[in-house]
Amino acid sequence: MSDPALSVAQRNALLLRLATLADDELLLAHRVGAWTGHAPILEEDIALANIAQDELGHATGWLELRRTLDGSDPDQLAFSRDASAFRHSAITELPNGDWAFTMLRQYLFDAWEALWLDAASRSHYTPLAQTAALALREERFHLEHTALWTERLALGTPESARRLSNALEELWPYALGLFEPLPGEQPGIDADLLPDVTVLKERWLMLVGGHLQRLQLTPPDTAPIPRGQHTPHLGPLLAEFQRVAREHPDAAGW
Amino acid sequence: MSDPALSVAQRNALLLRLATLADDELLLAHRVGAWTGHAPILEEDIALANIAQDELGHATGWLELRRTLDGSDPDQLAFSRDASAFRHSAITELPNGDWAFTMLRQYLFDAWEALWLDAASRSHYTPLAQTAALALREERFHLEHTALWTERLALGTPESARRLSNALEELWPYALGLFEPLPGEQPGIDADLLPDVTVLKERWLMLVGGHLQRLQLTPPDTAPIPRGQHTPHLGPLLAEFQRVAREHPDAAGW
Amino acid sequence: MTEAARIHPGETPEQHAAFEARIQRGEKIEPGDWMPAEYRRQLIRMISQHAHSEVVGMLPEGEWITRAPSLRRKLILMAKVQDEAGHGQYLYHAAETLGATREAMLDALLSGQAKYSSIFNYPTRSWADVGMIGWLVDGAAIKNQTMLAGCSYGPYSRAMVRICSEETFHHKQGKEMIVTYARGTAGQRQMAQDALNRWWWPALMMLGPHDADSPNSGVLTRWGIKLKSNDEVRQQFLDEHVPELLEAGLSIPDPLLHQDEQGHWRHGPIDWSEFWAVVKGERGLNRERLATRQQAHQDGAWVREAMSAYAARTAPTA
Amino acid sequence: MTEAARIHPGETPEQHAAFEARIQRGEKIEPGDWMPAEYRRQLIRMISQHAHSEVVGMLPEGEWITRAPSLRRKLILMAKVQDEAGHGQYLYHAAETLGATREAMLDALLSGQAKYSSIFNYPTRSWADVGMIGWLVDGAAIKNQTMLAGCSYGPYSRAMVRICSEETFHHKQGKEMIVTYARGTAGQRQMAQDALNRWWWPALMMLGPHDADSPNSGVLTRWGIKLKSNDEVRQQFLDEHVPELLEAGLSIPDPLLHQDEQGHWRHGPIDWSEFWAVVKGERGLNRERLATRQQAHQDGAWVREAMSAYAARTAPTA
Repeated sequence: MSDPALSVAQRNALLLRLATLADDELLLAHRVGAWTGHAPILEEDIALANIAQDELGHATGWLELRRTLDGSDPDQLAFSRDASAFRHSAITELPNGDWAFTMLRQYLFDAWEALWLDAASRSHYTPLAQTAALALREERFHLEHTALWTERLALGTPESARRLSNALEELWPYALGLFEPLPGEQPGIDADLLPDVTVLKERWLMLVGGHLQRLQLTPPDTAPIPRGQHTPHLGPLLAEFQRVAREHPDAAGW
Repeated sequence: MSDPALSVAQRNALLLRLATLADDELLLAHRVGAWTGHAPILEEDIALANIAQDELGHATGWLELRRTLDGSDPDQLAFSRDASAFRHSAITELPNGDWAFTMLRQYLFDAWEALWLDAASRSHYTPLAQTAALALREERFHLEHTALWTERLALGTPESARRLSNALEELWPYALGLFEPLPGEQPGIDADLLPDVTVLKERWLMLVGGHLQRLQLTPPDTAPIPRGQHTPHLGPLLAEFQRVAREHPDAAGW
Repeated sequence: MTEAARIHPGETPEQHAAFEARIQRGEKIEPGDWMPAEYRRQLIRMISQHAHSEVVGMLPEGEWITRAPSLRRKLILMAKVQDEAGHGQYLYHAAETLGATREAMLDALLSGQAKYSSIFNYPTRSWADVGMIGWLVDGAAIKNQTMLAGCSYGPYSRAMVRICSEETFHHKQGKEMIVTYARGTAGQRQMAQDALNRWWWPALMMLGPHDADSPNSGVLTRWGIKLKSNDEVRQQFLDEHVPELLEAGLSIPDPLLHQDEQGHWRHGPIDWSEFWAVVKGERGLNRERLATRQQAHQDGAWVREAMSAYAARTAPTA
Repeated sequence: MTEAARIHPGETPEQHAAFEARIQRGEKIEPGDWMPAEYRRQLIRMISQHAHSEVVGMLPEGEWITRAPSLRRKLILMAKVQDEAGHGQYLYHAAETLGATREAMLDALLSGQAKYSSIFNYPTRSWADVGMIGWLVDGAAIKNQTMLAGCSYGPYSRAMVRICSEETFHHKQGKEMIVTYARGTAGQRQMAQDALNRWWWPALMMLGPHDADSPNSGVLTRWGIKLKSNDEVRQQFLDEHVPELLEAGLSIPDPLLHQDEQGHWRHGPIDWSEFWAVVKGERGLNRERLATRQQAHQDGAWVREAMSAYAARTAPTA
């Protein structure tokens, strides 16, 4: 049960994947957190704040794990990096849109994340396995919540079904992009430190595909938008996210 | 925001406190987890399983933090230590008793833990502060849940009020024991790495005392049962807890 | 076996024909829709039985929460048993959409009137049983539930979709445990093999009697509640699990097990007398399981009373 | 000021006397109990106003969730704003025990008929405002809520106990932020001082007009709803916060502030014209806050419709 000694290539593979995970969750937490106070019912203000805190907690977990590997400071990474150094998928930087868009994005992401965590909880790199097992619990609650919401919207009114279907059209290629292999990750996969995302993609398509089919939703036939391809929304997002921290570059702490 | 270089005395103080935290949560998770399938309503099977998982998650967090300080293996500590090496307070080893006992123990413990975490989230030892801030969220949900249950029982029927009052009589000296200072912790407190439990005790007495007073419950006037003083329940508890692991001492993993 | 459905007093053949036409067209029946009384009765029976199975199903694995041998396994098992409680909740809700009440359903369970899957009357003798239940019992359940996810009653179908997606995690986790132990120490291997020896036949039997002996199937098929026969589902289960178990290096306790010309795995004769003895409670832990649930219910009586008394104090008055 | 309570048609002086005797004895009034119509009316007014304050109170701080300058602060702020939503929920429930409906209360808020604390109509201009609100506004609220925790109506009293225990965390966190910034860089210090300059007087005013100008106090005191006067609560607030602010090295924007012979801190004259201008919406963000809530409500209309349509499909039929 002790950590294997890591080769340089393995350590780099871990760092690469941790960077994508942390950045995805940071940005998603940021987006979702912005709903608080503006949700359709008070109960959802609470639920979304909860999801946002969980995602932020996961981001912190990945950054802390990264700290143990390369000594980097989590806050420094979150609040002082330039856009070009972020490694998230563009799905998490898109603005919130309407409720259907927010819920569907969250559902598609939750399903990806839950499957990734499930696989990662069997990683031979024990600290990763522990962190993943803990995060998985919360992620499955999200998945349940967002699966129910997509169901409600799909089977609710013609208006809600239409909005959900539009959201699916827009989100699908971004969601597929979550499964694009990371160059440099292979040594981690070969050593059973990291899950193989191409295998996860099949499970995800079955899980998500079955749910959508039951709700009579058909995803568009489009190519994945890979990580690294960004939208014009990233600049303003980071300007907001890092605004206070950057106004006080000399601050020793907050 | 970077970690201060720790002196030997500071590092030992952290290790001491982490041991008590992890062991308290391990044993409490173990006890609470045993309710699953036996709760008064199905909704509470779910709620208690949730609390147990949170507490186990916190224990894992403290053990992982300990790993970064002394390289110890979390599973090894949980499943291979003898009773004499455990550092929990006896309040967490007591059997579950009835629903009133379980809920009141959890409430008293949650209040202590929430206040400890709140203070620890300002620790100058950043990894501890981060872990505490994340755990605090969950702990406050527990506190809300168990505060509501103690209220329901206190204001429910004469039977439920009587049972709750009996539980208070039994639990109070153990709860006070949570606040006994740890010999060796002072260097951590002096360096703002760890909260001062004597200060926390005042806050706890106000928080818990106000709640109990409102529910017309009066704690007995008894002395604290300090950490380190155990009951005959610890042996059987650990025998059960470590049973499978100890039957397979040669197992490389589970 | 496509016998005509029973027409209750107050129902007309035209109503039945229109209802069956909807099902033929693949429409879902929703709570407010007209439906034959017999359709309602059969569904309440099935759904509540299914809910009870989740609730009783917490017990055999739940015993091992206090003994799980690693932090990660303890967490995973707690989450799994919690999911079973959650599934029970979903299913009771689905049965409530047909007019059943949770209280009446629980009474029927506790008094022994209602059934639950007899698979949960087998004892869990070792830690590996937890893995084997996840792999085989949840594996079999998923086959059945995937079929039911296509059933004609909307709320049941949707509950199944949700439950299936959670069960998929349990199934993978169970398989991963057993595969690990099969490659582990001699003691772990032995524990895994012993668990397979004890759970193999019960898992095959839990998918129900052979088609020829299955009394309700005709009308359930006609009404789109049951889309595959027991033997079809069992065949799917075998074809998926046999190769995986063999690949894990375990031996399946059936000397006559073999692959036929089409590549399907065929099992040897099933000892149905044992199945029925367990269903009837002549063997296995039926009595103990019910006693445990009754005890929990009884111990919780004063708590529920306190809850009601408190709720009455804080409820709005007209 | 202990004017007799208004006796409504259908109520007798004997009923009132018995009711007031219960309160004198320190008993709690519970939802099923007899109570004067005026008592009910006043409570619904107060509790719903309090609930609305929590809901609108999410906005000024909520704006900063996306700008919090560290991971820990972002998490803490999300949890805090979430708590405010939760407090809104508790309080709406407490008002429902008196026969008010959530829908009617929300309508009254959105149409501008119902009030909420005008403190939330001040803008949050910098990140330090989040800390200052936690320290001063939550600090003042806790003083008020601790008093209300002793009030005669059971569900309100209990909601206050729960809310107070959560607010205590917010208060400590806010104070800790400001103390940190007051000791931080020049920019942080300036931000903290500027926030204090803007929030000091509003925080003092939020505890309500001077006793001499407080119209409802007499009967509220008599009925055990209000156990302390506005000026008494304000004095407690001052005596706790002034020394702590000074110790943090901040200057309080009141040249006449001083300690009297008994050691109580006395403030200079309050500009009540500003208070009333904000209450009436002539100054501050009343219009913007309501517009934001109205927008959220309107944007959510199709979602709530979809929820109802879905619930109708899955609801039990008789």
